[in-house]
Formats: sequence, structure tokens, C-alpha cells
Amino acid sequence: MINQLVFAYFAVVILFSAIMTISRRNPIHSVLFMLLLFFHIAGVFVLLNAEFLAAVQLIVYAGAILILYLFVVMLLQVDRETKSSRANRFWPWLTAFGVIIATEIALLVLRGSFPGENGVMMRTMPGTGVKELGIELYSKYLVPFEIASVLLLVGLIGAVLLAKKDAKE
Amino acid sequence: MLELMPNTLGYPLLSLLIFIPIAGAIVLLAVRNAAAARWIALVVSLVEIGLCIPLLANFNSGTANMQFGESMSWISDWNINYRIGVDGISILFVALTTLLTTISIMVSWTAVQDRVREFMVAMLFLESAMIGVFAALDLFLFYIFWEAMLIPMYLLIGVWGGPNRLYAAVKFFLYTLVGSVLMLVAILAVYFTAGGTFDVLALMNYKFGHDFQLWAFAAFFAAFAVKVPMFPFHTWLPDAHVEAPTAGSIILAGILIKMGAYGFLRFSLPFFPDATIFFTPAIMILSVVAIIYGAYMAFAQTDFKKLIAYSSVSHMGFVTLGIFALNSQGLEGGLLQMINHGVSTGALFLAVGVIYERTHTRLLADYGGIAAKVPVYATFLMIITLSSIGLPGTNGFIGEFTIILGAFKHKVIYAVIASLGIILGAGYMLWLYQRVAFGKVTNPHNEHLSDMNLREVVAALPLVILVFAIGLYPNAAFQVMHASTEHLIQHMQAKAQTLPAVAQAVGALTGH
Amino acid sequence: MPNSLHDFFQQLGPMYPEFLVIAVALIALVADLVVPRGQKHLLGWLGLIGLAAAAALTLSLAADHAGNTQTAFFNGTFLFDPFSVFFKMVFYLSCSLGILLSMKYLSVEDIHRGEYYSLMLFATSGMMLMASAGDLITLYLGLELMALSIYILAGFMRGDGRSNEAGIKYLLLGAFSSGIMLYGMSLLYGLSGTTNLNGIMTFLQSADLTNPVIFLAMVMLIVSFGFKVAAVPFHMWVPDVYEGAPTSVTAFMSAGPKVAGFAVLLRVFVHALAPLQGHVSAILAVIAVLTMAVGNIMAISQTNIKRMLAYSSIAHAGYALVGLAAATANKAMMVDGSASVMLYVLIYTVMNMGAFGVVIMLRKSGSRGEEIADFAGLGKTNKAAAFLMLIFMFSLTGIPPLAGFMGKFYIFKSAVQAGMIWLAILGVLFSAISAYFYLRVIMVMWMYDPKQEFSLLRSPALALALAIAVTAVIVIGVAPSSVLEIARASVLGLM
Amino acid sequence: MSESHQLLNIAWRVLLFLVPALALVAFILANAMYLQLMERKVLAHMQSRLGPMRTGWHGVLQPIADAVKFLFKEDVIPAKADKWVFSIAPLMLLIMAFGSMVIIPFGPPTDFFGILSHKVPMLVSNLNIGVLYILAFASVGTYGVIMAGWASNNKYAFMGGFRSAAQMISYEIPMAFAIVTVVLMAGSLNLTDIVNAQQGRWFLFTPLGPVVFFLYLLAGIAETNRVPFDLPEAESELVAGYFTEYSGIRFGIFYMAEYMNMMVVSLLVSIMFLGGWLPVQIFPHALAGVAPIVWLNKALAAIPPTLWLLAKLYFFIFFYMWLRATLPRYRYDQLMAISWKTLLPLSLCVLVASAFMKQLGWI
Amino acid sequence: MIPLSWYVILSALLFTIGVVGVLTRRNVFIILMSIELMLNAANINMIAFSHYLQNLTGQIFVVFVITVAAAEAAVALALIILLVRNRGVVYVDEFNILKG
Repeated sequence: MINQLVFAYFAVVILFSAIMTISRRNPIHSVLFMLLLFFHIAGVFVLLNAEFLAAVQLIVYAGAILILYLFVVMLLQVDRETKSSRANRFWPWLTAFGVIIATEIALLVLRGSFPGENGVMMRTMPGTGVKELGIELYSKYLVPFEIASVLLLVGLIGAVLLAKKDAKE
Repeated sequence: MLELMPNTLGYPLLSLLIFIPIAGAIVLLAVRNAAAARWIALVVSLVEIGLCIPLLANFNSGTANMQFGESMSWISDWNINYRIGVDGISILFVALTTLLTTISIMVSWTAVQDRVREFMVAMLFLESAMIGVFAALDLFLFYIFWEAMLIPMYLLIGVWGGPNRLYAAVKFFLYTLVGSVLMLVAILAVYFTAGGTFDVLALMNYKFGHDFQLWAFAAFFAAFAVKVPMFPFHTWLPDAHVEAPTAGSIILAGILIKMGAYGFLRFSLPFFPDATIFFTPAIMILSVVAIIYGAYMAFAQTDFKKLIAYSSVSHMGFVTLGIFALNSQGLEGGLLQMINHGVSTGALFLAVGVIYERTHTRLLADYGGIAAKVPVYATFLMIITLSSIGLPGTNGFIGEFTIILGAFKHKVIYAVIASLGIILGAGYMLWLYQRVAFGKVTNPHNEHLSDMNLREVVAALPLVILVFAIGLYPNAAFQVMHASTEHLIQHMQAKAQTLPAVAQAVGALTGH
Repeated sequence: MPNSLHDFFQQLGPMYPEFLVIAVALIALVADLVVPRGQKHLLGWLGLIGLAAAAALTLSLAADHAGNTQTAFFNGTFLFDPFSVFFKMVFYLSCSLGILLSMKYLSVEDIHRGEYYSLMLFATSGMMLMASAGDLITLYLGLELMALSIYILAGFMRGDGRSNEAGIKYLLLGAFSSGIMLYGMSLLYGLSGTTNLNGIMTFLQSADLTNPVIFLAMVMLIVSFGFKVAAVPFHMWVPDVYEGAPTSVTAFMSAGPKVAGFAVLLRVFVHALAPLQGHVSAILAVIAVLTMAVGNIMAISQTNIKRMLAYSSIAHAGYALVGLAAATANKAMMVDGSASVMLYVLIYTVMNMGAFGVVIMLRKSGSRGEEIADFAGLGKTNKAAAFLMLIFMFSLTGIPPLAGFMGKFYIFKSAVQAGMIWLAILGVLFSAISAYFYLRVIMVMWMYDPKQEFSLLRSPALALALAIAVTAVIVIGVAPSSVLEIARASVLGLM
Repeated sequence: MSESHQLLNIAWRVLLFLVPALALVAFILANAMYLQLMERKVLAHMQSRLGPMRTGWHGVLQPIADAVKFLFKEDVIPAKADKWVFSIAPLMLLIMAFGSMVIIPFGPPTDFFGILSHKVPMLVSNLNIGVLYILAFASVGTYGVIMAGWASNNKYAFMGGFRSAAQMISYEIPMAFAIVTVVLMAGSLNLTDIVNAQQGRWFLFTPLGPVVFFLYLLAGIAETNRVPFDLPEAESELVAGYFTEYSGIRFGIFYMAEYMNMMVVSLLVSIMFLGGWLPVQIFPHALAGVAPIVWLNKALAAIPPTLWLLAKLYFFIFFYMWLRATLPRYRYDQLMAISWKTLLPLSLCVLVASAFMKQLGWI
Repeated sequence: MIPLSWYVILSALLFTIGVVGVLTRRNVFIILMSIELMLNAANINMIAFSHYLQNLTGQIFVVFVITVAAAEAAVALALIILLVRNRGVVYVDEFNILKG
């Protein structure tokens, strides 16, 4: 009961802030709504016993990615929308299309079935979860883990390479 | 059942024929000097003619089997083999190809001044591909050569052609390509239906289902009809002929458009006899339409080359008429007429080339009365004109006469219309000759025309000889092809017997 | 402890080529600090040596594993099989050609930086991981590693707005498609409880296929991979990105990532989603037709050669999709259909990169040389370049005896074999249409008079790249047997 | 479980949460107010002054007077400011500071000298991801600063906000690495576990401990924008930094948040390196035979754990103020250079080194 | 007890909002954020499945998704900075050197 109410709260805020994110004229407001969204998604993660990911969600998404957005939006001073229209001219149709797709996906999900659906909500995984996650990450998913490190390096190279001004420029 | 008789000469004659020009072309790529390029090309083409001598000498006209056969595995995963061989149907084309290539190289001696080396490379590649088409006994191999021909021909038209060459080249390329690719799908369908083989001889013996035959025939027809070209797929031909350089026109008229008809004989008829019979009425009608339409259009032309191009449409109508008469006279007539047309139209384009090189115009109105100035040329043109008309004693007469005979046996009305076509043909050709050669010299530029030089005479002479040789002694040609055409008729008959109604029709047609 | 370490290295064995490529990339990155400006091409050669060593390593590993169709490592996240070996060789090839094409070009564009080569190698390692992925996670990360490197490469000309635009457009659409792909993957995971491809196949074999969520996941995966290989209607980004990116990057981008996309498509749809075969095939067939149609028809009206080649690459993705549709049609077609796609992407790589090589030759200071009209009269003044372009164009058209024909032939052969004759007919017709715009390039080169003095970009590296490409085009065209056999044998890894 | 029983259960759980939460709030607020007074006093005495003397005995009522002033002052929002963001920004900071405090244990589970029937933990929420949670909140704290700077629509505020945010982000990374090193040593993310892991020896006295301690302390000071890293408030350049435009209660919140953050950092330093609530013991092993020392150690151990923690906390707070009175301010580029070029590589090396040492059993 | 389908539908809605954002908005920042919404939707799915299936793979996947998102954001923003520096636009329909 409480859990469901909490979920309902999270869901409503998530959807609300998502809509606000994509509809604000000022990107800075979008970013702030996005922040709200991330907090509530982290909440959903906690509901699902994924505390570690809730923290990661905040540390990386909110603390690194989003702040980067905010920095760039502010630095570039693009917060003042100069044009009257914020969306392209097809937006009503595309939105309608989105609503249809969403309904469709929802219906499909309701009609379809997932094997885990009857699973219990109690945690049967031993320990805190973080440790197990770590063990899986460093054993079973070692290859992806290594790739991820290379990926981050590439991201780093790219960001430095592209954004850095040459001395002569 | 046809067999591939292995080559017993001790040297791979057909492979040499196919690959010597390519080797020559590769050598040419390294040559910078234009004169040297010409000579190398000429020597290579003469070697090819030389190779035709053992080919014809060792040919056994008593059998319908494929001779000088070579076979080896090429792409084993797809069961594709390098299988080549010639029979009575294809051998003459191989010989004609070598001859016309040599002539083309000779007439281009001075006409082509720009990028000579590339020109000769293209000619030699073209020769290889053409011989390959006639010799291939594997459908895949055939298709490779068939398509590969497009590249040099496209370049010949596009690079060395007339003012409107770009349009003509692209049109030529696209028309033929669209037809060919449809054939490719049909080839694949044939391959899978027949259990995974591209072997032409094996496919000849395979009995395809009736419905399958219908659409596969249609797809092959798309490729061959464009190439022939049959009405209404002919519109690329006048453009291509007009814009192509003389050598290109000679090859185009002499060999390339024969390939369509050759395809009918080699593939469509033996593979799909039921469909052939099914489509025969339509094709016969298209053929007579082409005869009349081509002739009619020829009357209206003011451009020398365009007139010949339309006459080709008309003449090729005769060829398809003969082939689809589906009796031995028709077939043999059609075959012979193909050779004839190759010779006479090749010669006509040569004639155009010779005069164009001097006057730089192809408009008939710009000529007139040149007979007095260039007597040798006028004589040459006269002989060719008469051959084209089909005057008895020339090759044209034999071919057309045999075809009409075949058509008559098939259905009288076609023979009647075709005869009308002959009369029209005589009309426009003679009118052409009159406009070019007779009367007074109207164009002051023509006052100082020089006559054909030795090189041109040498180039033209073989053709003139052939005109009379075939006209006077056609049996030599008939003998070569007879066994094969007979076998083709019998083969169709035997294969079509699976369907009683059709068998009866074949029986009626072939007079059995 | 030593024992487990030994086991660990034992297990690491099959990944040595990936490690090697990444290591070379890192070395190049560090070496960049000491290599002086103007000598950066040394890093390119370093990369080439690395790629050659990786290729040798891959082949020796393949020899070690000869006989095994598929060997899984690291709990199935990494697969070593002939299939991945084949694709890795194609990636080495495309990266090597890419590096060779870049060396001189980068100097002309004044963007000769060491990071370029590192990024190329990183992208290649990403592709290699994609080909070897046995798990959705590996697959996703490999894909992102590749994509991220290429976003950067596309925007590599920092001072040029067009390049920046290309980079950001590519990134936006790439990230968008990744989002869709992830959602599909998440559904797949929810359904099967695993991200392992073999596990997913096992699940689907016993699953209730009327479950609509399975199809939702399938459609999302098709959509997202459609983006990656630039299939219609997910192709909008291609022309802009190809035009804006540095030409050498465009050359690489048109081959490598697309090939990697097909590797993944094969792995996922032919192998993991095998129980859904018929449905996948139907959707792919429709996409293939649209892709061929849009690619070929839009290419006709292009005046910029890079845009034209962009649309042409869309069209070629369409042909490869025909092969994929055949491969997924039924069980019997898996080998031939997949092999046809593999052969095709290999051939496409060499001929397309060759064509871009000639485009690069035209780039010189003062002129971009990207308009088709810029080629006017090239055949008069620079016969060798024009001749190469001629061969590549005819090969792209699919005229025998060049490799392009063999590729298309196998594709259409598979389609006919799978009973999709209509698809084959549409395919050949579109490929006939494609002749029009390829011919135009030839026409402009050979049949127009030169408007300008050509001073072509020349360098030994460029010449080497073109020589490799043209040799491959001709040799595969004339004697496709061995490559074909390798492709067919490599498919077995998929099963 | 019946409906009413369930409700009762919920109510009990809410109570269990509310009581410590309210206690924590009270503690924090009181501290935030009086730490300000403490700072003024400490600074004054270090500069041979007396500081506030008038309100109450030695100015003890000064914080209350200040609070009243803040509350009743007009709340000015600049006309061109983004009102929503402007209003939310200080709250963000406040929430983040409170949020971080939620998981900090103030002592071992206790039954309050037998008052309660069973032991209750001395913290609001015992999350198993403990330290990560702190990091999460710390990283989000940046938003308050940057929002305040931007929303004020004032270039000084904007610059100040930016500098501050950039500084916080930069120092977060060495800080995170330092924390991870501690986690590595303790083998747990949970702060209580971390304290318990120091039972025999504080982490400060492990081979790499001083380095990590130094790293964390430095990063923590920078993270709270205090001297010598108080660039955002460089009056000479930026007036008052990101809160230039703020006044009244909002200004007060910023002020409080600063002290709260100082408390968080000080508490974490104490917990992670100085054994948290563990008592100070003078060479318990080496001097085990020396009677006075043993008595002293026993006496020290008898002091309630929470007091130990508070003692360590106030020591570090004092340290902060000491620094302020002593050190000049860094230049901005120096500040960034310290983080990226010194602290970050150092912290990485330390992490790797301690991983090896842990594996080899040296820690 | 919250049914699994609630989570999936929540994520579906979030995903669609993201897609609509990508398709309709012109500001490149908002498009990027919409893409982040899509990724988050997938993450919710993964974690919900992970929870109900009692297997950690979903959580692992999310770790990597977040990693990738970070790297991608860095590159994206670098490119945007370049674009603004060179061209001064952030609206995708004003990216008009290329034909679009």
C-alpha cells in the first residue's frame, strides 16, 4: 500500500518533470526539471532495491552529466530562446504519434507477459547487493568493464580534443 | 542430347581467342605512343583472325555438338564452371567478330586522334567480351561477358562519339542493363529450378514447368529483345548508332545486336520451348511491325547514320521473324541474315565513316553527286546498298528469301508483310544512294573529296568479298549451321512433347 | 593464486587482437606527445603495423581454434568464431585503408593530429568487439565505443562548421538510435532473463511467440540497427554527415561502422533471434526495398560527390539487407544468406573506400573537389586516377567482371533461393537505376573537357590504398572462389 | 496482519524515523547558528580582538539576534532574476547539507544508558551504500551554487557561481578517490562499518593513511569553498560571489549551509580517518604495562562515544577557522591546477597502491 | 507489492516522452536531454526486470548505460561548443550549411 503510493508519487513526478523537460523554452529550466526527474528515478531504483544504482544515478547522471549540460548551456548563453517557436512545425502530429506509440507499448506490455512477473518482491539475493554487483562486474562482465574504460578514455580524448582551443586559433 | 566435345587441338583455341585481346589490352595500357597503340591493336586483331582459321578448318559440321570444348571449375561453391565451346550457331559469329573488330580498328586509324590508347584498349576488351558471349556454355559465364561488354561499348560511344554522345551512351547503357538484370534474376531462377547448375547443355535437357517457362522466357526476352532490338525496345539504337564513332557503329550493328537473336537461339528456344510457342504469335507480330516501322522510319531520315540505324531495326525484324517461324528454313535464314546484316550494315557504317571523315557531316542533304568525285567509294556503296536491298547474287537475297520461305510455312500473312518490307527496303536504300551519289554536286565542300585510300579499301574489301561469297555460294554457311539448327528444332519438339497440345502445334509448325 | 592468474591469461587469449589494437591506439596517443608536428603520419604507419600484427594474431588464433565453430569466453560475453574472424579481417582492412587514405589528406586539411589515428584504432576495436559480442552488453559497449570514436572523427575539423554539424548530427541520431536499441534490449532481457545471445536464442526456442512484447523488442532492435547501417527510413543523417565529415573519415565511416552494423545484424537476427526468422525477414525485406529505392533515386539528383556516395552507400545497405532478409527467411537459408551479406560487405568496403580514395585525391588547398563537376576532364589529364574511379564506379554499379557484381550476384542468388524473387527483381532494377548516377561520374571524368588544372593529391600511402582497393576489386571479381569459401565457412560460427 | 495493526506498524516506523530526524535537525540548526559565533570569536581572538561582546555574555545571544535580523529583513528578489530558480537555489543547498547528514552515525547503537529497551542506531538512516550516498549528495550540492549564480542575473554572481561549481566538481574527483581508498581499506561502504574497521588502528595511522587524509581534507575544504579555496567569494573580484544578490532569510540559508557543509566534511574526516567515536588511546599496546597510561586509556574510553565524535568534529571546525585566519587565498588557475595536476594523479596512485597493499595484506 | 507492468508502463511513457522530445524540439540541448530520458526509461526497465527476475545482469547493464551516457554527453557538449563557436547556433534546423 505504502509502496504503491510511493511508486505513484514517483511515477507522477517523473512523468511531469519529463514533460516539462521537453517542453520548456529555457533549456536551463529543462535541466532543472531533469534534475528533479533524476532524483525520482533514483527513488524508483531504491524501491527496486537497487540502492547502488540510485547513488550512481545521482553521482553520474545528476552530478556529472547534467551539471555538464548546465555548464555548457550557461557558458554558451543560449538560455534566451530567440525564436518564437520552440518546436518544429510538425510537433502536434509528432506528439499525437508519440501518444499513440505510448498507448501501443503500454497495451502490448499489458497483453504480453514477462517471466519474472510472478516473482516476489522480497530480496532473496544475499548481502547488500553492492558486493554481488561488484563481483559480477569484475568476473562475469569483465570484458564489458574493460571496454567501458576504453570508452571513457575515448570520451575524454574527444572532449579535450574538440573543445580545447589551439594556441594559434 | 548435346555434348561438349573436348578440344583436341592441343592448345586451348577458344580461350586464346577470348583472352589474347585482353592480354593485348593490358600491354596497351603500358604503351604511351598512339601509333604504337594502333599497331599493337591491329596485330592483336589480326592474330585473332588468324586463330579463326584453325577454328573453321577443324570445325566438324556433321555434328550438332559443342566443339573445341574447354571446361574447368571456376567458382565451385556455386557450381560455376568455365565452360566454353562453339557449335554451328555460334562459330560464324566468332569469326565475324574477329573480322569486324579488325575492320573497326582499321577504320579508326585516322578517325580517332584523341586518346588512341584508351580507344584501342576498349576495342580489344570489347572483342574479348563478344567472343566470350558466343563461346560461353555456362549461363553465369555468359552473363559475365554479356554485361562486361557494356563497359567498353559505353566508353566507345561516350568518349569518342558525336556531339550528343553522352545522352546516347547513357541511354544505351541503361536500356541494355535493365534488360540484362532481369535476365539475371531469371538465370538464378533457372539455376535453382534445375537443381543448381549453370551448365547450358544440362539446362537444355531440363524440363521446366509451364508457368515457370512463361515468366523465365519473359525475363530472358527482356534482355534479348532490348539487344536485338525489337520494336518497341529499339529507341536506344538510333541514338547509339548516330553518336557512336564509326568503329562503334560497326561493332554495334555487326555484332552486338546479333547477340539478342543469338540469345534467343541459344537459350530461350531450347530452354523454354513451351513458352516459345506460347509467345510466338506476339513475337511474330512485333517482328513484322519492326520490319515495316523500321523501313517507314528510314524513309523519313535525313541523317545517313540514323537511316541505317532504322534499317537495322527493320532487318533485325526479319531475323526474329525467321527465328520464331520455328522451322529449319526460318532458323537458318535468320542465322544467315544475321551474318549478312553484320557484313552489310558493318560495311554501310564503314562507308558512312569514310565519308564523314572527309566531310564532317552526316546529313544526306550535304552530299549529292559525289559519284563522279569518288568513284571507288561510290562503287563500294553501290555494292553494299544492293546487298542490303537483297539483290539476287548478293548475300542479302539468300537470307531474306530463306526467311520469307520459313515465314510462309509458318503463316502466310507474315511472309506477305515481310515481302512488303523488302520492297520498302529497296525503296529507301535506293533513294539513299540516289541522294548521296547521283545528281549534281550541290555542296561546294564536296568538290575536292578524295577517294578511298588503300587502308580503307583493304578494310572494305573483305566485306565486299563476303557479300558475293555468301550470295553466290550460301551453302558453305548453311552447311556449318545445318546440323545445329536441325538439332534445335528436334530438341524443341522432343522437349515440348510433355504437353500434348503444344506438341501438336510444334508438329504442325515444323511440318511433321 | 598463480593458478587462477594463469587461467585468466589463458582465457584472455582470444582477446589479444582487441588488446593489441587498443594498446597501439594508446601508444599512438602517448607517442603523439613526442612526434613533432608535420611528422604525424608516422603514427599512421604505427597504426598500420599494429593492425597488421593484429591481423596476424587473429589468423593464428583462428588456426588454433580451427575446427571449433564457436568458443565462448568470459561467461559468454566474448565469442571467438570464424564469423568474428572474418569480420575482424574486414575491419582491419577498412581501418588500414582509412589510415592510408588519411595521411596526406589530413595535412592538406591542416588537421593532422595524432589523436586521429588513435580514434581510428579505437573505433576499430569497437567494431571488433561488436563482431565478437556474445552478450547484449558487450555488443552495446562495442557499438558505443565505435560510434563515439566516429562522432569525434566526424567533427574532427574543429574550425569548420560543416564538420561540426556532421559530428553533432551523427551523434544525435546515433544516440537516439542507441536509446531505441537499449529499450529493445531491456525488453529482451526482461523476457528472457539474460543478455546472453545464446541464452536469448534458447529462451525463444521454447517461448510463446504470440507474446507481443517479443515483437516489440524485435522491432525496436530492427529500427535501431536500421539507423546504424543507414537503412530507410532511418537514413536521414547519412548525406549530411558524409558531406560534412572530413573525406577520409567519410571513407572510413561508410565502410567500417556499416560492416560492423551488419555483423551485429547477422549475429542478432540470424543467430539470437533465429526462432523469429520469418517475421524478421518480412520486415527486413520491406526495409531493403525502401532503402534501395530511396538510396538509388535520391542519388540521381546529387551534385556533390560525397552526398552522391552517401546515397549510394544507403542503396548498398539496401542490397546487403536483401541478403539479410534472405538469411532470415528460413533455416535452410542461414548459411548462404549470411555468407552473401558477408561477401557483400567485404566487397563494398574495398570498392567504396577506393572511390573515396579518388575523391580524396581531388582535394587540394583552395578547392574542395567535392562537386561531381570538379571531376570534369579528369580522364584527359590524369588517366590513372580516372581509370581507377571508372573501375570503382562500374564495380559499384555491379558490372562484371568486377567484384561489385559478384557481391550483388550472391545477394540476389540468395534472395531467389529463399523464394523472394520479387525482392531480387526489385533489387536488380534498382541496381540498374544506380548505373545512371555512377555513369555520370564516369561521363564527367571521361567525356567532359577539363575546366581546370588538376593538381592531384599524391602520396605513397594513397597510392598503396588505391592499389589495394583496385586489386581487390578486380581479383575478387575474377576469382571470387576463395573469398566465397571463406565467407561460407565463417558463417558456421553463427550457428 | 490486520488493517489497524498495519497502521500502527507504519506509525511506529514513522516515529522511529521522525525522532532522530528532528533531533538531527535541531542539532544542525543549533550548530549552524553557533558555529558562526564561534568563527567570529576565534578569528577575533587570533587577531587579538574580542569579537561580539554586547548581546549576552560574551555575545552568546548574537546568533539569535542575527537570526531575527535575517528573518525580518526584506526579502529582495532582483527584477530580472529568474524568480523560481532564485528562490529554490538556497533550499537546494540546505537540502543537500541535511541529506548528507542523514546517514552519518553519531555513535554506536545505543540504549541511552538503559532508558530504551533495546539499542537504537545513532543515525537517521543506515544505508548500506553509505559513502556513495554522501558523494551523491555532495555532487548535487553544486546545483544550488550554480543556480543561485545564474538566477541572480548579475555577472558577479554568475562568475562566482561558475567558479564555485567548477571548483566543486574538480575537487569532487580526488575526494571521491580518497573515499574509495577508505572504502577499500575498510571493505565496506557503510560508515558504521568503516568506524568499526578502525577498532585497532585508525586509518590515519595506516601506511598510506596520512596521504589519503591529506587528500580528503584538502578536497573537503575546497568542496566547502573555504579559505584558502574561497575563490567564489573573492570580495575584491566578485563582491560576494554567487550570493551577491541574496538578502534576508535566503542569505541566511546560504550562510548556514556553509557551516553545515563544514560539519559534514569534519564529521566524515573524523569518521573515516580518526576512528569516529572511538576513544583516543595512548599507545595501548606498546605501553600496555605502564599503569598510569592504562588508567588514562581507561578513563578516555569511558567518555561516551558521541562526545568523542563531537570533539573531533569541533577540532576540525576549529581547524577550518584557523586556516581562515592564517592563509591567503589561492589564485583561480592555481586552484584548478592543484586539483587536476596534483590531487587527481596523487589520489589515483594512492588508490592503486592501497589496492596492492590490501591484496598483499599490508593494510 | 507493485506489479511489474507498472514499472514497464512507466518506462514506456518516459521513453515515448523522450522520443517525442527528440522528434519535435529544435534546441540541440533539449534533444540531447530527451535522449537521456530514453536511456533512463530503458534503465528503469532493466532494473525492474533485474529485481523481478532476481538476477543482477540488468543492474550491470545500467551501470554501463550510465557510463556510456557520460562519455557521450562529454563528446556531444564538446561538439556543441565547437558549433556555437563556429556558427553561433544551437537549433538543429539552423544547421544549414549542410542541406539537411
